[in-house]
Amino acid sequence: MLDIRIEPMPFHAGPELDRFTAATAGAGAVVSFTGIVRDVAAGLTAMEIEHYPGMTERAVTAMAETARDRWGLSGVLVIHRYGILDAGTPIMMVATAAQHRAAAFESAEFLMDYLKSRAPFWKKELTREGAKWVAATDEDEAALGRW
Amino acid sequence: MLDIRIEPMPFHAGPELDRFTAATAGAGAVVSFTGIVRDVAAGLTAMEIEHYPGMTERAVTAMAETARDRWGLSGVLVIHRYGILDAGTPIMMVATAAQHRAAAFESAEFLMDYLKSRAPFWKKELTREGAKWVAATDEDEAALGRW
Amino acid sequence: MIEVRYFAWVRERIGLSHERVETQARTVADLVDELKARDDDHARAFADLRALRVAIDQDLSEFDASLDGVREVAFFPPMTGG
Amino acid sequence: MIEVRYFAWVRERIGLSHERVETQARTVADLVDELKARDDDHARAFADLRALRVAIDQDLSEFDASLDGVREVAFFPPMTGG
Repeated sequence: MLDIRIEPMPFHAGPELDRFTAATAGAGAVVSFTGIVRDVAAGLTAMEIEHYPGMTERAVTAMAETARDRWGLSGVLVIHRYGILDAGTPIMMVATAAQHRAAAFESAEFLMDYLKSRAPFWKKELTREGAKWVAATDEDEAALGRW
Repeated sequence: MLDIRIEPMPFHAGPELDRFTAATAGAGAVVSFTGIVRDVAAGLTAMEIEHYPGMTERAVTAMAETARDRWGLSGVLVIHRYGILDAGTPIMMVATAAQHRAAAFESAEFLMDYLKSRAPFWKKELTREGAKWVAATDEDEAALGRW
Repeated sequence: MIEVRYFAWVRERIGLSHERVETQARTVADLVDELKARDDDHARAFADLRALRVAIDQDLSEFDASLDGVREVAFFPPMTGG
Repeated sequence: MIEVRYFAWVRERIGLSHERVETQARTVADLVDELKARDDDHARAFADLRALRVAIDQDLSEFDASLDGVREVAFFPPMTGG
């Protein structure tokens, strides 16, 4: 079961987790990750996320299929928003369901590492002083080496 | 914020995740793990979990404090049930909240590894043929070596 | 007087969840020897100490630990939670 | 005719989100050279290729990749999703 959603609307992590868990009945382990807009920059008021329509869905679906096949997952959920996101609201969510905890944890981390650096999203911080594109970090690129 | 609950009642992972996320406002990354009673043995009808009242709370609280301090977490949630649990219902849940994803993932895995082998819980599979205590695995013990 | 507690198959094999024991044992191992002498159920439960874990006053401990000032000792198989 | 798309600060620097380009360029690098010649905004956006990534027909690719049969090329900074 793959559920991939690239959409602007806010979502609610709790009901999404419950729906995902129900849809992957039989799995013994479910891991979720939720990313939330933090007040990182002083005076951050919102985050703007640009994406590449079409390529985003292709790239994220390919990542989810790779994770499903490599870890034998019974389900993968990826929700990633775009547009203007208020501080404190969720940016994105990943969930994985597997027989055992190691597969669920590893595949969720794999998906996060790939989403960070290989899915066509770009973040811009909107502060009272102005807007600033978030730079990619060496750490995020290095994280891919693990897989 | 530490929320440690050792209790017999079923819980609902979704609302727990939402409550935890709201209580750790400011964190950028929330990871959750849910363990569910699988139909592992042929004809498994339920799982019985025995625990050591008093020691369980002490041990789990100590693990949560260690994780909070080591990874600078803004919150830790641990719910672990005991008693007779029906197949398909949740056994336990861990959630961690941190500034960044690596800390949230690692601390959740640390807590799971320690809960598996160092918290005084014992699982018994109840099948149509009878009851059988689940044996500890070398893998679970070896997992502690990572930390 | 020490409160001795048993869990999981140790409890089932001995047929007791806890018992109060009058003992002069200085270590957990000494206490185990006294318990084994009680009856066949105790002897069988403690036959292989490698299959057992021990907690002293609700902290995981070792079989060579001292019982000085200890109020509660628990015996059980390796834990399988999570 | 190739559809060229720009994202994030590349889009802002060039002032266009996409443009249709008539080109005989054989590789992405050749196409970049043609685009840089268009005006100062293009030249500035493509000044340091190490700061850019390229996708060909919506798959990540490299600057030395062939444009044979390609319909869409996109230029953007390193991704920062998740």
